Amino acid sequence: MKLFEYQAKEAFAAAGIPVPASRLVTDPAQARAAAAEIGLPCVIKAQVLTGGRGKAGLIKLAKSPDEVTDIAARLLGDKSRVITRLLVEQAVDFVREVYLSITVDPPSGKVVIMACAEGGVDIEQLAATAPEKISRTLVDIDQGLQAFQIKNVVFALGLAGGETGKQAAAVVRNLYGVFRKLDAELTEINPLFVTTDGQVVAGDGKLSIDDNSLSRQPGYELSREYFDSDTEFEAAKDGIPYLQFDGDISLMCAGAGLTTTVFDLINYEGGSVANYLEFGGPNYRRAKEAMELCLKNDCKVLLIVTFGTIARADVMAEGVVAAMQALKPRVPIVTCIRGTNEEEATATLRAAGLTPLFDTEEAVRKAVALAAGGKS
Amino acid sequence: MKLFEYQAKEAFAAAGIPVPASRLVTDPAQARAAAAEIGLPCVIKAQVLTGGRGKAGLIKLAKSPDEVTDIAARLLGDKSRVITRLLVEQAVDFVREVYLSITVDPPSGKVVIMACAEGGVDIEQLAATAPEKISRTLVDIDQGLQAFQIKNVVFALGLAGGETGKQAAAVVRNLYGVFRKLDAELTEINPLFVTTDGQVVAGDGKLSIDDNSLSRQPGYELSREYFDSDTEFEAAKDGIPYLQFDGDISLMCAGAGLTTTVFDLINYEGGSVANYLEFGGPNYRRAKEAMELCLKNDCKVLLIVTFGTIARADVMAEGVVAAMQALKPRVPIVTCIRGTNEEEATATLRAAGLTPLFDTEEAVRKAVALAAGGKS
Amino acid sequence: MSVYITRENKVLVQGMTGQEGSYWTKHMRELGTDVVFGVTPGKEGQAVDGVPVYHSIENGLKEHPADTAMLFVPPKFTKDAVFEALDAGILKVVTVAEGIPLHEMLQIRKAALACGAMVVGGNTSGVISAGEAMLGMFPYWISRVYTPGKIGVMTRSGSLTNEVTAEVVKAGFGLSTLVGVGGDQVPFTRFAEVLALFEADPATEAVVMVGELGGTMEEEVAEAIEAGEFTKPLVAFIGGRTAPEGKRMGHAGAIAAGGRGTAKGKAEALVRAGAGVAARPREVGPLLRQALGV
Amino acid sequence: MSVYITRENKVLVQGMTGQEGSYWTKHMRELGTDVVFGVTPGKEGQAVDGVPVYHSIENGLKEHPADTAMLFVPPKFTKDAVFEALDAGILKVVTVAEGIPLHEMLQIRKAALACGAMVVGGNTSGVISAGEAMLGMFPYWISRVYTPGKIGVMTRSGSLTNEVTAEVVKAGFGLSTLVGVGGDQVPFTRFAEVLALFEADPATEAVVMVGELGGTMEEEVAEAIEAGEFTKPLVAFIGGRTAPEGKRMGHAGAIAAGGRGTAKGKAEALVRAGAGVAARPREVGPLLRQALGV
Repeated sequence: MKLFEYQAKEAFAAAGIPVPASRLVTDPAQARAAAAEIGLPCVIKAQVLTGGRGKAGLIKLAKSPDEVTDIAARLLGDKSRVITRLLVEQAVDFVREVYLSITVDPPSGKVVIMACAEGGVDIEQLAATAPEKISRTLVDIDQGLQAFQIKNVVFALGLAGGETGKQAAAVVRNLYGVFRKLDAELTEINPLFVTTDGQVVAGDGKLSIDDNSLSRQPGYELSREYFDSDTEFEAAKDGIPYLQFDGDISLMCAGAGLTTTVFDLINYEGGSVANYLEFGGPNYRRAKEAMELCLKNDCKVLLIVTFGTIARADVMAEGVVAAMQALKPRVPIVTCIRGTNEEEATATLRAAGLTPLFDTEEAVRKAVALAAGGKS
Repeated sequence: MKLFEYQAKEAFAAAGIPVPASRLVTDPAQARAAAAEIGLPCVIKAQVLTGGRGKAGLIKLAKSPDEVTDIAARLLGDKSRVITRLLVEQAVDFVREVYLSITVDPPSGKVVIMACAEGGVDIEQLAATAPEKISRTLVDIDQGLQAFQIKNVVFALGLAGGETGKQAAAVVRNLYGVFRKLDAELTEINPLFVTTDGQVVAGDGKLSIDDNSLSRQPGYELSREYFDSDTEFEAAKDGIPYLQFDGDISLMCAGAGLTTTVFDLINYEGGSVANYLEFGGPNYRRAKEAMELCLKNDCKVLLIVTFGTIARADVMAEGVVAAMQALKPRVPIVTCIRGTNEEEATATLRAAGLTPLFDTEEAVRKAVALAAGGKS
Repeated sequence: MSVYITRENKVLVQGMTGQEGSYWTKHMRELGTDVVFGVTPGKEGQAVDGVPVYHSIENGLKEHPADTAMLFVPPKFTKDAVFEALDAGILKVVTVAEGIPLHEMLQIRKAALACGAMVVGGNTSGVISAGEAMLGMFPYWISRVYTPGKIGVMTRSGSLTNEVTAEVVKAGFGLSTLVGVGGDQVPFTRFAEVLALFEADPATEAVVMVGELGGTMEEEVAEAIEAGEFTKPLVAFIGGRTAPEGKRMGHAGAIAAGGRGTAKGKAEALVRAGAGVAARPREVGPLLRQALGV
Repeated sequence: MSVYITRENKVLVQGMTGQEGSYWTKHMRELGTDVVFGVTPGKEGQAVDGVPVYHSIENGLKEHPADTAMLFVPPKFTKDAVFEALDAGILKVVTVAEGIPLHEMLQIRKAALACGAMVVGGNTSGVISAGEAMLGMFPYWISRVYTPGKIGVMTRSGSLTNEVTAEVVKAGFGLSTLVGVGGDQVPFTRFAEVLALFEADPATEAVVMVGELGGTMEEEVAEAIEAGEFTKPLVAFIGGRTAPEGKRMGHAGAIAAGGRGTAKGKAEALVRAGAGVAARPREVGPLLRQALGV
């Protein structure tokens, strides 16, 4: 679960990591009041989960109260995306920006701290062109972060020595604490500012909590703001993996890998995907809920592909037929349901008037043709 | 640092391990009042650090107020040892006694939990005659105690299942917590009682804190009660390793292994040791403090044996001579000082009127002879 | 022949008395797996399909030597169960659990590396040596997919594996062993580690890898081939070539970000290393025939 | 020849700029030890006795390959320093620190076992290959003790080792290597592990073990001999045969309790295994001559 910047910074502050003074606001008047409290200039930051906010114009410096109101109104009124909250934050007078992040390193089974003396907006490019500039420190999660590792990270940040070095060491230690305590998948400070008077302050904050650990991380409830669309939010509440796209073919497939492959095949065949929905695994008895989600979008055809083993084909076919009868879909349905008890599944589908297919590519081509307006 | 039972039980209670109600008292009247509060029958336990208190008559059951007063008076008045504090404790109505302890396992670098379904006073004999009855669970100190290990320990205690099983599991978990939090060298509950109504209660408590970790374990100050003699207490405050015995030859040697060896050689030669004092390592410049301690006991001769490398022979010889001049020892001194700058050391000793020896056994024999009243 | 699981392995099953545990234990035994005991605390003395149950691995091992542990244990208890197995000296462990907390995944991977164990999973169907033995949840009775033969399969997926393996069978081949390393972000065993088993197995003539976007496992396989550590033909199918960056495609591990972990990058690395790379599942069979010259 | 430390080893010194560190670095180099760099955070760019100092092992290794770490670091920082060395892939580490917290001793021993490293110490003078190289704090100039030769010595003590080794030299022998495993409760390297080095070293003809009451290291040596893992003559001196139970005799590790860890029990186990056991230091020389038939 990706958190918003303001949530990351709340977690940072709670762990003793310095962050600029800020207020979370939802309208231009609040923004103006917040700026008056915090002082000008200030930075107004749209609280959205997409990256590259600076380049996208979602982070703006305001030097006067009127500018604050203007920028806030413009961001909150942005038609191209949903922005409901802004962070009004003290502008930091910095001399340097460095990069610090913590995530998992699957090959070693360790936590990896990445640090770079050159932080800021171009870190991804730096990672691609000069990866040797980013230090990687592997931390054994059972042994915990060692003093020598903190020391090495601070050297890699170029901040060793004096009060700045001590503060940087505390930030490293505390960010690791945040990572562990919140079962994070990723936490990042970019930029980590060094101010003109040698203080270290988190300029931005990323924090993503492991979905499998959410039950032991109270205080982070899913809400509409975390999703790009209403349907994605509903699917998430339902526990059904769902991604919204803007094409024609609605996927209702069982098995993540197979769904992803069907997604590819549709694109190869010149079709386009309306949504990615995976109703395998624990959800294979929930065809109705799945189909309901698929039909919420603007799709032209519903493509059902499964090759179930534990997720039994007969159960899924019965579910699909029952869902059709209940939901009366306005779009044609193409099925390619195989696996355990495939014969019973086939009979069920035929009895419901469908023409089951058994080859994934054939099913994909048929769905693409139907979406393009061709005959099935 | 070995703690008293009452301290161990305070630590247990703080960690959520059930202990019987008790009061620490220092005179018979307090004991009687405590028993009135707690209820009779109660157990009166001398707070001394020696093991086998039950067999030594230092733990007594009292059934009436007069009995409480009597027992308390008798224990506090014991001339054979120093008893200053008693624990007056609720008598536990138990159906079973089991054994649980936690210590270090040097070969594996792990913590070892020992558990036995047969607890009580004969555990050491059981360990010798039927070691297979005592289960050993090795815990990785970085990974921490795992749920399956708690389960296995509870099975080994014979307490699995029901409310008793849950309580036993909590005791195991919490005792491990005590061990880790207090940097323990050993912690032990023997007996761990199971009461008639299925509750689990710590009947006794042993807790020994690692000396090297005392600086981070506030609240445990050395006091006279922890030592068998005044001199041992003074030596400990001084940071000089010192053990009191009741023989004739006072050892003032450098190097723990060498001191232990000289101790053996004296016994082999029919002599007896007055004290074990090791003034090597960090103390090799402190001959005066060392000699002062040695002269406090009833020794007949002072034997100084060193084979120093980092602890320089010349420095130690000078220290010994200076100490002699300052303290004017009433007993003869035998020296066998060798190692780095031995020549200078020898010259220094000779100049002070001593007859330095260079062979440990020869020195030992001379000391034994002197102690026996023979000529040197 | 086969790798990882054979009829010679002595298997203990953790969580055997549960619904999934008892169901699949029966099927594992039907296929030939030698299940020697099960573990469920508090149920010592019971039996499942005639196999005795013990409170703990320690207790079971006192009467039945075992070398392999199969876990049917919920994700939140998986770390404890794996640790119990490793602590008892078991060096092969398969866990099918989906939803293991991420930090515990690291602890498991780390612990397995530290003691030289091969823990397969989580979020997998398990391992099957076709026609011989099985650990996990494979409907081995579907002959369209589980025909015995000489092709090793390693995969991050479930249904997609059936899709691809059906193509392998259609092309006239069968499977030696199929190892599902699982779809999680931290697979406890990585493709390159399975590859080493297939390299050493004389009965495996070629390997099919069913990969997808996210992580670096497929790149590690390309490196192993380039380093000469794997010398048999390998055909890969990599799902998610048209997946947008930053989207998690079903599996927890299936996400590409910052230009890393893309299916395209993986495919290119494998082609450079000389592997056959199928753009579609149905290309796997022909590529395999071509690679084996049949 | 010698074990553990030779002139070929490249040694880094942690805490080299401190008083002890700089003093003994000079002596180690005088004896022939190849000290390649030192580590003291914040002092990169300085030098001690001509040897460059770096902030971290990582930085030093970038310019100077090393395989061995010598620590002159206070006990409270020893765990961190050892972990830094192990993390950098150093597999030989010697620490002289006395007073390392007990639980951290466990962590160090465990970490060393996990990565196959041999950490010697703490509470030791170190390791010396007489006449060749040295790690620690040995006054190699005392020829009565440090004469080169063919006897391997391993010990838990300092001064007592001099006492015993002087007897070895008096009997006409010299030392190959002397390994001080230290007097702590958790020696990071155990006698039996040192024994394996001496067994493999063609230049070591016999071993003298200076043991004492407490722990099980001497019993493990007896077991290694009985198991045929050590085949050369071994002569042991065990201190503390007349020590009372329950008393800690100087060294943290020197305590016998509950009938276990007694010097007498150790001596008996060694005699049963066929080792020579000296009751007094001066018996060591004759026993050695007898065992070697000279």
